[in-house]
Amino acid sequence: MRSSVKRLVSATAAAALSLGIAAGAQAASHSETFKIGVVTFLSGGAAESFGVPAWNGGKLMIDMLNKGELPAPYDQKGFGGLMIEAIEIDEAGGATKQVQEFRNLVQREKVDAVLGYVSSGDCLAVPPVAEELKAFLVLYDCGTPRVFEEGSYNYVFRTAAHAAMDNISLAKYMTSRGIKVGSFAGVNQDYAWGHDSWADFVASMGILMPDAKATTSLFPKIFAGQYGTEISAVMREKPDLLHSSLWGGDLQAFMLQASARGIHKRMQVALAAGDHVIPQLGQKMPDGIILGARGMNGLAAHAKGGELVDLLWDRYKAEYGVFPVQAPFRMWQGLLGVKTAVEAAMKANGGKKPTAEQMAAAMKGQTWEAPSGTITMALGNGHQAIQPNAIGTTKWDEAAGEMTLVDVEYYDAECVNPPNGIKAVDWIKAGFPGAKCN
Amino acid sequence: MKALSDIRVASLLALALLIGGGLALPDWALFLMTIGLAKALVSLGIVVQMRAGLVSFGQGLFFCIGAYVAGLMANFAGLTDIFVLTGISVLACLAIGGIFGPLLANYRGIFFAMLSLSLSMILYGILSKMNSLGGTDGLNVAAPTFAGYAPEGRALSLSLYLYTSFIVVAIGAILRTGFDSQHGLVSLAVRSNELRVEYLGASVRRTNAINYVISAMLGGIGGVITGLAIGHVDPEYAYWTTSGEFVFVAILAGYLSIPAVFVASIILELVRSFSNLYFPNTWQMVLGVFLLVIILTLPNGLGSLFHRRREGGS
Amino acid sequence: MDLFLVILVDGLIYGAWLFIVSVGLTLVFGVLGILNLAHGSLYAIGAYSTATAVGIYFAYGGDAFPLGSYAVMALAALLVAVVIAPLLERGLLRHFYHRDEVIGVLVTYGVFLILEDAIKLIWGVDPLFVYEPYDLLGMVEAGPLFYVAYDFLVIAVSAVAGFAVWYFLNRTRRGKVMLAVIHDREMSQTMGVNVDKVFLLAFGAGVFLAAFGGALTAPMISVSPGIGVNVIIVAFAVIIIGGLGSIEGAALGAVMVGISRAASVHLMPELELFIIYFVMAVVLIFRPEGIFVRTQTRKI
Amino acid sequence: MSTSASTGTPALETRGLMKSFGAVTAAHDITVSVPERAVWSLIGTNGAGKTTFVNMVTGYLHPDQGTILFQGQDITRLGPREVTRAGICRSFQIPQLCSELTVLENVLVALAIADPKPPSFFRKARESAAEDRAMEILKRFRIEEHRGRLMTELSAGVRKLLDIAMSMCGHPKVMLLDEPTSGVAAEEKFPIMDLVMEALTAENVTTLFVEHDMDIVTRYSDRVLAFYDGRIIADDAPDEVLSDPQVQRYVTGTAPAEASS
Repeated sequence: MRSSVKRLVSATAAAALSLGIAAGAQAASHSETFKIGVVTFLSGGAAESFGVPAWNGGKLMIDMLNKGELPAPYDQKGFGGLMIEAIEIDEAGGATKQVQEFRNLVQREKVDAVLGYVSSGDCLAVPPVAEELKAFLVLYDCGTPRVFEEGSYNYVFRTAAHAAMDNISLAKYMTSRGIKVGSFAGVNQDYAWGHDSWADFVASMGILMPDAKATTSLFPKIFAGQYGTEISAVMREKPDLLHSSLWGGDLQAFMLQASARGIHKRMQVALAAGDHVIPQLGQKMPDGIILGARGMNGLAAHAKGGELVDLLWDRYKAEYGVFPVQAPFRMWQGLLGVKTAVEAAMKANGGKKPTAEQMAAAMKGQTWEAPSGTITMALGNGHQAIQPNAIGTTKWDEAAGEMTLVDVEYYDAECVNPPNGIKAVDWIKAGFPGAKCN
Repeated sequence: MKALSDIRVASLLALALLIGGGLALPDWALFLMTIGLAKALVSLGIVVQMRAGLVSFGQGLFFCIGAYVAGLMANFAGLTDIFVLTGISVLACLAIGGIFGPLLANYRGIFFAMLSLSLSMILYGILSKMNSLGGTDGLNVAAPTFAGYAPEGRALSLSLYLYTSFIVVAIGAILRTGFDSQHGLVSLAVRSNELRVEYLGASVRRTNAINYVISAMLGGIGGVITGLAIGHVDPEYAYWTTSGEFVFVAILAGYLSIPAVFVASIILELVRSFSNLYFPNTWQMVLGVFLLVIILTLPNGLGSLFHRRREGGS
Repeated sequence: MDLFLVILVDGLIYGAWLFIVSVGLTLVFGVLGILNLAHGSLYAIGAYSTATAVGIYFAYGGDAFPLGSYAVMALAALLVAVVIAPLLERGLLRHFYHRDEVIGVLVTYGVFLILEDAIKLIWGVDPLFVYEPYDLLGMVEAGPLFYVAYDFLVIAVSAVAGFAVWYFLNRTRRGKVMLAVIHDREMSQTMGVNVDKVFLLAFGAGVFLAAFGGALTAPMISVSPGIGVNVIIVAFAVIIIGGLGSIEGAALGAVMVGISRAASVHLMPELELFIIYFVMAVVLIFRPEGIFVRTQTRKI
Repeated sequence: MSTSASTGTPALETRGLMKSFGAVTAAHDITVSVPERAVWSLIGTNGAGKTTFVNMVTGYLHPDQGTILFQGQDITRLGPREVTRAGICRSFQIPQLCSELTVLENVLVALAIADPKPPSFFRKARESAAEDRAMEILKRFRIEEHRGRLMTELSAGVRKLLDIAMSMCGHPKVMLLDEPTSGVAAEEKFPIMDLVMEALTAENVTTLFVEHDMDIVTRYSDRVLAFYDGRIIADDAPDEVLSDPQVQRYVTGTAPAEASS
């Protein structure tokens, strides 16, 4: 017989069963640890350049914190004495998946804070949910300025400066190093990051080098891998400067193909976020490439030195056999930011494990010292960090057999970041009013 | 007549189960169920086409349209009423499905699959380019209101879930009657012998086009609910892997049973979510193995477990 | 150098690459009737194996005879085929020949998911580089442009590969048998063709071509996770345009896509993203089953 | 018999049909005029052009030249669906059935489609009225006991009958049967033809059937068209055609006496 009822019952049985299994499987620990969900790319194109190095740095620092191996003011074990327990989630799979996973972290795994998100799409999608769930969320990497320019949140913070800084600094570098730029072209990925970076750079150049004219701007698909045609197009244009915000495998492939065709001999190449491919490319990264690290990270930080930097630098190198690039630095400044907030909150509430509200209150407008310099939650009403930046030029050190950065220019946070309450693009177009440069 | 009342009973039962379950479930599971059911509607659209022997690898197209209708209305028209949004996206998908349906109805098998895929990839491309719509980063969607009622927190997730449950049951009932209707039977005939159907005097193209439009509307509804539940829409909704998952659910469920589609969809959500937690580095592998095992062990899908359509007469 | 020529050269270089990464896909579909979504992963595995093999080659005194690295690349691809093809074909795909084509797509989608993580488990996420073969042949100066000679090698190789496949199918006995299977499986079975063997052979060839595509590409990219994903879609488009199962079609489709893409990058970059689907749509409107169609006649 | 050919407009008429596949001529100047209620048979060796003729009349193939008239109106360019709707139905050498449906469901499909309105999304396919009509039809062809079976479970004879039964659901004016008894066990042939012819004559359907068995030809048809190499080489009453030396040479290959033994 063809009874819908019968079918339906068996169907729900199946559903209930699977749900039951799921519910049974869920973990529910309520010991006095600080549970932190860490979301970053463990697979896909952004894993190698951002996700994995960041999480490597994260694991390293969490371990050091739990052992209390960091120098003051971070010498207290874990977060204010609470052992840190991290749950890692792969960021691959799109914003929809990330919203679901975030809900699971907060509602099912009962984490005390979530630290994560490299993709700007995820950084836009998750905050409203954090707000709805009143969950403490720290965005540690993504670059889009839209997060706090379009929305305002109580429980959401970003401990890394947004991408405008990178391209402003790059433009400033041209002027301060007196690099003659009559025309410039761009090769950026065909998604928000690429488009924003190019727009910021063009705007900055418009203010700083009004005579330089932007010629062709190409937007190859992300993860395209093949850039022959774009390279030809740029070489035909013969601009003085080539701007690119490519990253990861795309940047490595582009540099291999472009340098093989001698593009760097015919024009100045400037990479907004280029530092993180140096360890892999090594000598394949030609000399004289101007590049930034989205903050005073990696080689630039190492060049400046300091107790915290040198300790982490050596431990990371010892642990993973390669020096830390920008991603671990951003993870570190995120973790230290959370630590600072948690411990400030505990000072306020008498040493109890802080609630999300208390952490948020403590995080707001907070300032702390990170390996990448002084981080200040200055923008977005104390929810968006600004940080100093550094741009340098690549030079192969024959003796040491390693790539170094020379002619490094350091920029104060207030010099390359807009003041609170004004959108980055407007600030640039207005000619950087109120910029404090030393 | 008897069968009809039979469906009525089943629907009421289903609704009771869903509501009862919903009240009992923890928040995370409630959300997972909402998403699972909403996405199941899209897969159900593929099942409608599967009954006529076609499998669309591009349902992401309508899933995405539905979601963006919600997103755009919320952002640019300040419209957040879920009933209105659902209505609009159904109409939008009806219109667009009405355009592509007759065109795609000429194609079969892998060509239909790949052509529908490329349609949704074109939408993906266009949306990625539209920086005014947030480009690849997409848009956030305001929480929905229910005819003036604007819940928050648990109340919101619960209302959303209940709304989804009602829609799911209603559509389930409608499609059951549709599957048992003349059109439904002719679709099955098309599946097994197009030539015969033409030689009996019916239009295979028309049958396929109708099914395509139906599945378009289902995709739209699934999209609008998902978009509102997630609170964010981006071009990924139209990406081929998204469509691939809908096909997976449809195949996992098989074309025999409607409840099976919803079960399959929820199971996939569970597997995905837990493999993510327990195997952050190999969750794709887990998903892949799961998929292969299902296809190997249940060639006719879950539906074949609790639905026999082989006693023909009686 | 005049724009038209640049577009032509760029288009051919890209087209050659497209062909080498898609020809295996069309061959496998033609014989096995399975549209292999894991093709991209096989391409990635080919790239990784090449990176490893060539790395070893130069680590153990390959510098004495650098050109040998090209042989190593081919061998690496061959190794991938010999190891993986029997596993997948005997172990999995053979169960689905009688099923709907779309099931085949889904099964290989599962394989794709598995391989993506398997690659990570084997090679980790750190990128590998094998630029030696890329630089070996030096550069070709053309007016304001430099081209890497390797690019032209890719054109040559994919032309040879294409011809080889064509020659095998149309001029050798085994190949003719394979064609027979393509045209009428049942018939050739009744005529005593060992279809199992033919399928394994064809799939092996397909895997080799996929891996070889990866091997050829490895020197010019950073071999890192996710390189396979995007290959699938372009390869699909190419063989849909050319007509599923048609070698000539894949060649023509690849060149069409390559040149139109080059043209759009040079003339109207904002269209680049759509160009491939645009070409596909246009072709399918006029040739619903691709340029080179095998019309299957139905007996009544 | 053949005298009735002159009265009234013919049910089916073809004028100078030409069809060739590459070098092969499948139809050369096929001109016939089939009167109402006639029962003709088409004979000829394989590849003689019989099935091509059937395919052209039913719109599966279009002739390179010539016209096809059904009750006087031109249907040359129509496709299978329109031809069927017009009133010309056919059966198939290899029965075309819906393998995933039961016998009853196959007939229900045929009935649903035969309905002048297109198949409705809201009208139940299995409503009792439809099922009753379907059962009648199955009974008429004596295959009602198979109603719940799938195609794979049916004998060749039952498949042939079901195939024809489905075609009958559209109440055709003209029916073309493509080898109705091929592949059927010898002892079943006559019972099957009896059933089919009874059903057809009951509805006054003009019938053309392709047949290799000369006993069936002589027994059921009142006129025979002998095909050879795409041409009609004989067109007359069965006895005349079968005794025609050309036919004996090219079609039956023997004297009719031996053929019948």
